[in-house]
Amino acid sequence: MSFVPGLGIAKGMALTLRRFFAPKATIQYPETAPDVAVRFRGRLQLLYDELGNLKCETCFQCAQACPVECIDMGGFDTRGRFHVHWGAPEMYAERREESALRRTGRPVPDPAYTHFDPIDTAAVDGILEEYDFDPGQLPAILESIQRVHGYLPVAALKRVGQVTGAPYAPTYGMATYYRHLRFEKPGHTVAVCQCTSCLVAGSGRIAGTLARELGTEMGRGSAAGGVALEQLPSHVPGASSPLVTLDGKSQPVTAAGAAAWARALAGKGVA
Amino acid sequence: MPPRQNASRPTTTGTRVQAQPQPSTDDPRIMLDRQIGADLFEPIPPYPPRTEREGEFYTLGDGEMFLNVGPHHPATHGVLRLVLKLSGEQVVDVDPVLGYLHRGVEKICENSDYYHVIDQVDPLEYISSLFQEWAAVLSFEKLMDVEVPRRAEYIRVLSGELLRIASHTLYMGFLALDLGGLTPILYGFIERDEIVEMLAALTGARMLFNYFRIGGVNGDLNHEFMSRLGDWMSRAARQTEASAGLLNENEIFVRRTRGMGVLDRATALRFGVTGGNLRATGVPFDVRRAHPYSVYPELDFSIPTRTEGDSLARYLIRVDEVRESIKIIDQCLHNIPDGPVMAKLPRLLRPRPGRSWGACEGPRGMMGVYSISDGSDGPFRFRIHDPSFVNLETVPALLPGNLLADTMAIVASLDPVMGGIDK
Amino acid sequence: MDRILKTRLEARLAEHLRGPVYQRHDETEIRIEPGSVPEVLRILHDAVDLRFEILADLAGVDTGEVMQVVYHLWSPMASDWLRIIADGLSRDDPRAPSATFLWTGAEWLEREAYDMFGIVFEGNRDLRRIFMPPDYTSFPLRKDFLLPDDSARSPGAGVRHVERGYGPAGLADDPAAGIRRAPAS
Amino acid sequence: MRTSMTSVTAFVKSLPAGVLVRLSPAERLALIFSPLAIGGGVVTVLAIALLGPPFTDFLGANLPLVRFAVAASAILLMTVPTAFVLIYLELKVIARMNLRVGPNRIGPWGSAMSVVHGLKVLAKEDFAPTGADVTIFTLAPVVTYLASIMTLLVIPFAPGLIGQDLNIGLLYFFAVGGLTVVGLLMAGWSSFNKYSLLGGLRAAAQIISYEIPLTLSVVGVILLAGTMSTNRIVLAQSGSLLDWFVFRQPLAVLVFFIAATAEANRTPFDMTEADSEIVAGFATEYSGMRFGFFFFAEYVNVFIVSALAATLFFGGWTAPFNWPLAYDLNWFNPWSLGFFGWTAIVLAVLVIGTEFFAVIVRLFGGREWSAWDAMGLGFLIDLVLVVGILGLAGFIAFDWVHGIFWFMVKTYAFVFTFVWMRATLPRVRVDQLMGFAWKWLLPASLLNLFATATAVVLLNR
Repeated sequence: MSFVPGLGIAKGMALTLRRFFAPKATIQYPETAPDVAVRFRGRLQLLYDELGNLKCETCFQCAQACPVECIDMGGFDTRGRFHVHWGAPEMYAERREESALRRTGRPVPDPAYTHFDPIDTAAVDGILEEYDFDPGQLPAILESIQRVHGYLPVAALKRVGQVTGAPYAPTYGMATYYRHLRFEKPGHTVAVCQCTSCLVAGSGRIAGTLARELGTEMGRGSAAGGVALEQLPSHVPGASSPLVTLDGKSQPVTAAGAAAWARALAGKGVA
Repeated sequence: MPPRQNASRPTTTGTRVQAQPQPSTDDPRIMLDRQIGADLFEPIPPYPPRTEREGEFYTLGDGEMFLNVGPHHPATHGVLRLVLKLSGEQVVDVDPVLGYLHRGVEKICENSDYYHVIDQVDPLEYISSLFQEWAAVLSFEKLMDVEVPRRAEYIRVLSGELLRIASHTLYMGFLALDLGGLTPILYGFIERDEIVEMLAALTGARMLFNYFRIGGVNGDLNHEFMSRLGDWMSRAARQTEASAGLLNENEIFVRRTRGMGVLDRATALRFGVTGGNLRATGVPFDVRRAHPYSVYPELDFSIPTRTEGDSLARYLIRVDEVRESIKIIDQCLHNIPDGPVMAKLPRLLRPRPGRSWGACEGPRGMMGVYSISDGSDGPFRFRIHDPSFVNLETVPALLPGNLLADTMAIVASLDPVMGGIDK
Repeated sequence: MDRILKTRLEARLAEHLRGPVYQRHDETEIRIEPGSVPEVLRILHDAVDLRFEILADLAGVDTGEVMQVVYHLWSPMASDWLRIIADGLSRDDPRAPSATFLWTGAEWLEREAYDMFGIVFEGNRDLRRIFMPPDYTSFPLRKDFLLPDDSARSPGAGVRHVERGYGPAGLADDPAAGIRRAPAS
Repeated sequence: MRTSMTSVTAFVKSLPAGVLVRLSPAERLALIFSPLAIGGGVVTVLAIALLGPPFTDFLGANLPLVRFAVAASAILLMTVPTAFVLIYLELKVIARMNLRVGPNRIGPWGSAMSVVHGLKVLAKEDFAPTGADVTIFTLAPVVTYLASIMTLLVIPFAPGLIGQDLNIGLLYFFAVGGLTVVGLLMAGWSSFNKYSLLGGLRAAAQIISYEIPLTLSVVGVILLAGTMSTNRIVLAQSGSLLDWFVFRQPLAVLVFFIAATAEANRTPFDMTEADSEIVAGFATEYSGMRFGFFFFAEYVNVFIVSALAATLFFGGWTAPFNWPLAYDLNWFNPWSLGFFGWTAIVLAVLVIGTEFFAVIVRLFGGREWSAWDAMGLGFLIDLVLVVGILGLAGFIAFDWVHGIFWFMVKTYAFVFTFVWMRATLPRVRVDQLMGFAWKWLLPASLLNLFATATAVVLLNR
């Protein structure tokens, strides 16, 4: 405070008068785009690649990392296998509520399991016991489960998460990472070659007929135990055209007999 | 808890209205309805006093009245509610009522794992969230014996001091706003916006940064941040001085803050006040010097103190601290070493059972975190000590005797942030 | 780690310590009986070679078996944070002496510990709930707290009482239904 | 209204089917409303013919009354646009001082913002809180508004342009202006809200305290001018710049300005509506147009005290220097041109001017201007030019035009200062405010009065 009364006020008035003529700080939003930093992560969005395909692989990492658990996911994974779901109810059931319950020693209700096919968890429990409930041993645990069941049932993965405390998302991610681990009961795969010579021999019509008869689509993953229809990546050297394989073995299928063959395949009860 | 009969309107002076027994009902909701209807126009709680102090407060003396300020008063900071007992315009007593923003963050943190705790504590001190992260991270690092790379420590100091300046400029603006000045708050926001945009280039967010990690920080310095920082540094000192000049010498401002809400040294220590509010009373307690952490021992800066302990001193301490912070940022930019910004850590953190206390100096005082590990992947107990909570506690001691007009000015000079207070 | 502090503490507080002085990083920890809290705090605050003048924090802890009250102190004479754990409060009726006689600021911290854990601090003049509503019945940070059960016990659950209290005009006062008309102005 | 709508509907129904469908919307509108317009015109003409002579006789017999009624209506109507301008000015000036842009979306440079504010206030729900004294609650804004605008009656805007040249003009001003506080007190008391009550009481205390230095500071001017008529005070200052009372009464100007700030409840003395302390003071419980009245009254008050300051100390409508170019336009009789002459002039000025500027725009503007755009712009330029020339001619020729000009310049300089202070200063406290009034302003104004009286006695007599 100066000795001259009112000097401070006068200085302030002078400052505001100077600022009256100074350039303004306002950003006029729709006309001027805001200068958003490259790292800014304030916007949640799904990215598309240059071909217009969704880049999201349904890996759950974002849903798992979300602190307020607001991300709710569903869809097919990249291998087109089955509809998976990660949302608030499961999140609460698996991580928040249960961990709270576990610490109190109360029984844990598990409504999260109802929409998965239940399995007999005795075998899974035995395996986990064997590995000392250690989430560090997950690859070995998953292999053992697959050895027992022939595939990895979702309920078994949930059980693993529930007992060891390993979150579902990394467990699932690990299971999708290794090619030898699978989520479906081993079924039958019919593959149709689409090379030039086979197309000339009618493999296009064969593929259409098979898709219609088997009730599936080209490239679409099969339901558990069903028949999957795929495209052979390349023609097997030395095989005749048109080339159709069943579980890797070539079959004598012609364009005319494809429907009958497909009905026979279904009738044999391989499904 | 017998419900009370409908009190007469308006303010009843004299003794408390005696509770009339009502026919009891089994439904507690109906009971609550009755109680709430009883004193709709008075902030008197509809139940008998729980403690002696509450009973004493809610009994009106001669010529006194209650005034309920908040939780949606235009000048309360956040959702603070103050029940004032007034005699004319003079405050006789005050009862702060908290909890309107209580979210149970401690409980949420106890049910999260260590990685998640960091972004759960962000919205506590929403004006300076990096410091709350810092306290949590300090505590966890001690719990897990993690060595933090020096570059990461420098980046933490750099971003922290930037945010301290942003917080202080906002404080000056809000203090002026509560005294009726319209302009300083906008200058403060302009200043803060530059810093916050800068931090957005570094951390990816403008307010809830979620930037510090156990064992380092999430992401190294980048060109965008550095260029913005360079622009800002070239005019920071001049700009802050100019904006502060609007208030520092203003006779009206000085007359309204000098001698207001005086907190003397002994009282401040007894209340456990920390930060600028304590340094304004003459105690040079600053965690950065009193209990050094990070790379602060290597940096050259001073701890400004004043002895008056009034609102003006608290304000001027902040002005000085802004200058010191600019000095620290300058040194950080010159001394920052190369190297990694994250320590090598496993994906799943399971520290051994133990306890640790981490504290850092936020813009409002000492931010503390006490965490207990039971060997699992999340803290067993996570205790947050917020400086605003203790600073606000002095309000019942500071306000009595002052006028209603000064109530908000004194509260604003203590700089409470309700997000941190209510947890 | 401050070795000198350890020897001083052992010398001054020998008869109160419930275990060895534990030191790790920049923290020194002692355990005492809840009953000896006032005496220990007074010694720590007043002794010329200790001078723990700032109460950094006061926290309640529920370990699942017992309750604790944890104090953190700071002194210009020591380079460590001092942690005092008043251990062994019963979970059924946790009671501890208040620290407000020394630090007025402990009042709200104790109110918070009471609100969250139900620890009763004897000597605190204003021990009421601070965050939770006054009609709340349980203590949320206890380990036996479970959200759906306990919040359902709150009388306010699911009722917008203000609307309910003032029903449409013309309805007679009916205490049984909880409907009351607006008070006459 | 209902009957007219019914007749319109009947008329529409009587039209042959399919007529309306083929017409454009504007044509439909014209078709529907032209009979109404014709009918209305006939009725009006008949009414004028029959009722006109007795009416004009009555008016001619009561000329002072008519003059008063017209002036009062004009003042009443003037307050609303004045308040709009002031509100816009405040929004814009404070924004610029805050390094913001301010309103810029509605109208050119956001100038219609305050109009929209007014419409919003009209559209809002208007309610009285439970427990309020509804009669007084409703009456309070009216009292405040009327009390403040009634003072405009004695403000001389220009030579001859004054509502009523009372010989006790200043006394009237302060007496009626003091009634504002009654409205504020009524509002504060009747709202049944403690904040309102505090605001009302603060208003009463503050305004009554500042009335005294305000009035006393003006007494010096009355002594110098020897009259209380505002018009004659202005006349006493006519002449050169040095005849203004600001140079003879510098202390009084300071006291008057500070007291007027408090009187108009402006920052730094806006105790009555201190939002950080008592929410909105007496206006806390008001909404809708009742709040709008308070709002308008506040801004009209600012205009009034500015106008009074300009009138009393800064020469009112007199120019700061003798106007060198003033000349007489009496040689020119506008009626001599006749109807066709005027039409020709207007057409020539508008059409030729528009074409002229359009050609210039096309020549210098380049290819991006289409012919119609250039015509539009040319018309605008032409219009601005014509209005400017006419205004300048009026300014030179008619004393009331340049009287208004100088009066408004001076008044708005004060208005700008008030807004500027609001943008800069924090609020003083209640007790400091009262202390300042009684300990500093009152002695200062008394000293000024004493010195002036002594000087008048010594120098003149």
